[in-house]
Amino acid sequence: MNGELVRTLETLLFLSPEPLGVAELADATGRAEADVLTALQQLEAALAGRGVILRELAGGYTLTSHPAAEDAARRLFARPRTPPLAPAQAETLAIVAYLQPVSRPEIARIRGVNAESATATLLERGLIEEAGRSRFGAVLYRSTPLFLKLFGLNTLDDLPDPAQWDPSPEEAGELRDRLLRAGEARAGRAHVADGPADPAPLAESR
Amino acid sequence: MNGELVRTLETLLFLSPEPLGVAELADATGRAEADVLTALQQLEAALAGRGVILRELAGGYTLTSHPAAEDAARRLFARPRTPPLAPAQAETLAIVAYLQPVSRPEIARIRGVNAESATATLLERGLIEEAGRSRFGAVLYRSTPLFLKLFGLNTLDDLPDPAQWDPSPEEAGELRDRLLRAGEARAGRAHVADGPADPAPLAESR
Amino acid sequence: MAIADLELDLDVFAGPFDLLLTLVLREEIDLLEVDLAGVVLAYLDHLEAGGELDLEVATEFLVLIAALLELKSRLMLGSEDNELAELEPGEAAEELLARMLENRRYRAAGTHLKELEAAERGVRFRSAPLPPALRRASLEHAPTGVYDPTLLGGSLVGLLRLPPVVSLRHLVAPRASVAERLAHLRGLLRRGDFGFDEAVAGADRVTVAVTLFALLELYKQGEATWTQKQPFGEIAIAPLDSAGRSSLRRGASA
Repeated sequence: MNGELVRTLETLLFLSPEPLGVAELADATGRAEADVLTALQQLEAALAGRGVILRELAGGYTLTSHPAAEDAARRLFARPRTPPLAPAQAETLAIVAYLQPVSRPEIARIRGVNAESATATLLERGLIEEAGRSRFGAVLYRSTPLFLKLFGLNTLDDLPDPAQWDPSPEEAGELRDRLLRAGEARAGRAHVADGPADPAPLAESR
Repeated sequence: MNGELVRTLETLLFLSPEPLGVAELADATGRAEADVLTALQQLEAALAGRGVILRELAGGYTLTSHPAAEDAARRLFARPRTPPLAPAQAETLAIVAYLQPVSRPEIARIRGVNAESATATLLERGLIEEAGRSRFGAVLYRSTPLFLKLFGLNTLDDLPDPAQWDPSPEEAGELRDRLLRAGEARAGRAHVADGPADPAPLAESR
Repeated sequence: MAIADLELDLDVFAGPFDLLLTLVLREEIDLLEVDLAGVVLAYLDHLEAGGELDLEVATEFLVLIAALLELKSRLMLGSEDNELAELEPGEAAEELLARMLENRRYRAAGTHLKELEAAERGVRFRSAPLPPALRRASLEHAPTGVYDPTLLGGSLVGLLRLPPVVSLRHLVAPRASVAERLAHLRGLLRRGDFGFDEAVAGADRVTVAVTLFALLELYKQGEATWTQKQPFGEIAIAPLDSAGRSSLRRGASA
């Protein structure tokens, strides 16, 4: 019955990062727009006294946090979370720290694999931030002051010189070029195990 | 009153991209952990029949969608979900989950076949991650919190004892007998074949 | 239908049989990961689906699949497993049993994980970012030096490392062609009997595999025959005369 529609709408609004229009909601639930509107009103009433609020914005309907919890939310999220960095995160952070500003396609080329989730985590933890766009329109990243503090560095010049561990110091070329070459060499063999697929990831990221 | 704590907890869980532990929630709300636990139980009850569910996953509490809305969610969010694991991938994941940290050669030894592409897929999906190196320099793997989250587990202890899938002593005995007979048959044949040049197995098959 | 066109749909490969062979020979697909039983099933399915039993095709299939099985079993029995061959039958059976049970245990555990995965199929998580006001982690509450900067230098160095061995193999692989190996084997055959090990002395894995295929070809053409006294033992190769008689008989040598 209608209780089910109310529940489904709550799930969809909960999941969506963007506001949802009545037409979209009607499409997804297979119901008439008038039914959806009625159900949205019921949902709004049902949410009274709960921790989330149904809002109507320009783009449609969305769930937002209840302002009464703002202090607790600030306490929870304002403190930087510093769990150990996973290898993929450490690699991505190292690339940004040493090469900044650097674009996401470049990070993916150097790592030889997609860097999306590691980049998102580093952004969320405030270790890196956006720094404009490249000539080709890709978002650029740089490290943040929080990054320096968490690593106990005064400036970026205090980053350890990678030359001291360099596996092939005889290789000529800038750090950036060498990283890109090594990344492409690694990606060149990464695709073979999955059968005759073409090396698409590389081509796309350029 | 407690209703306020329940509401605040719902807001925090709604906002947080990751599961939250009781200690974190107690810190953020300035309440005792026991109060938080009681309030979480109340929240779970209050959510009955609603579009979201309170779950204990990957060592913390988190809100998830109600599976009843899955069809509508699929229609709304066009992006296809990742396909289910192939058997080889599931088997590799099980070995990592139970034996972690474990190296790829060890995985290959247990599976009896190479584990390269299965490991690569699991790494890419974020279900396993590197966990240092063994004494012999092989990369070690462990499971991730994302694995727990996506497989509905709170901790690794929620995995059942794998010994439950071992065969009964009778079955094992039967297997042993069969192997023994096969071994003796092979040894016997090898002995015969040592005699004066006779048409060998391959030649016979003509 | 030619056997080359047999359509396969395996875990690691989907496409025609001859492409699978090519990729295996070029080491672009690891033979250890290929489910050969799946190939056999695909062929049986094809027969069942009304394909006529063409003896020529069936023979070709048998020869190819046997070669692949042989190659795969050689690969699976790496050097450490040769210990197994030296064990008494009783000990070997115990060792094999222990391995089988371990394998079985984690195969079942994998099935269990797939059940867990299926049970969570309809569960989704919210992926919206934090509201901007909450997003910025405040600098003054941040602890100093919780992470070690050498972690970054170390990560970067790992990324500089080139994978030299693999890229070399790719350059070498295409050099071993069946035609070239055929010529090599025919050259040896002209001098009389010889062992397979002699024919591939110092060769890499690909060349060994391609040589085996060349040998199968010679066998099919009736130019040579081969014998092997025990599994994984030496393969003795001998020329066949025009009447199809082998010179492998005692005393016969060129």
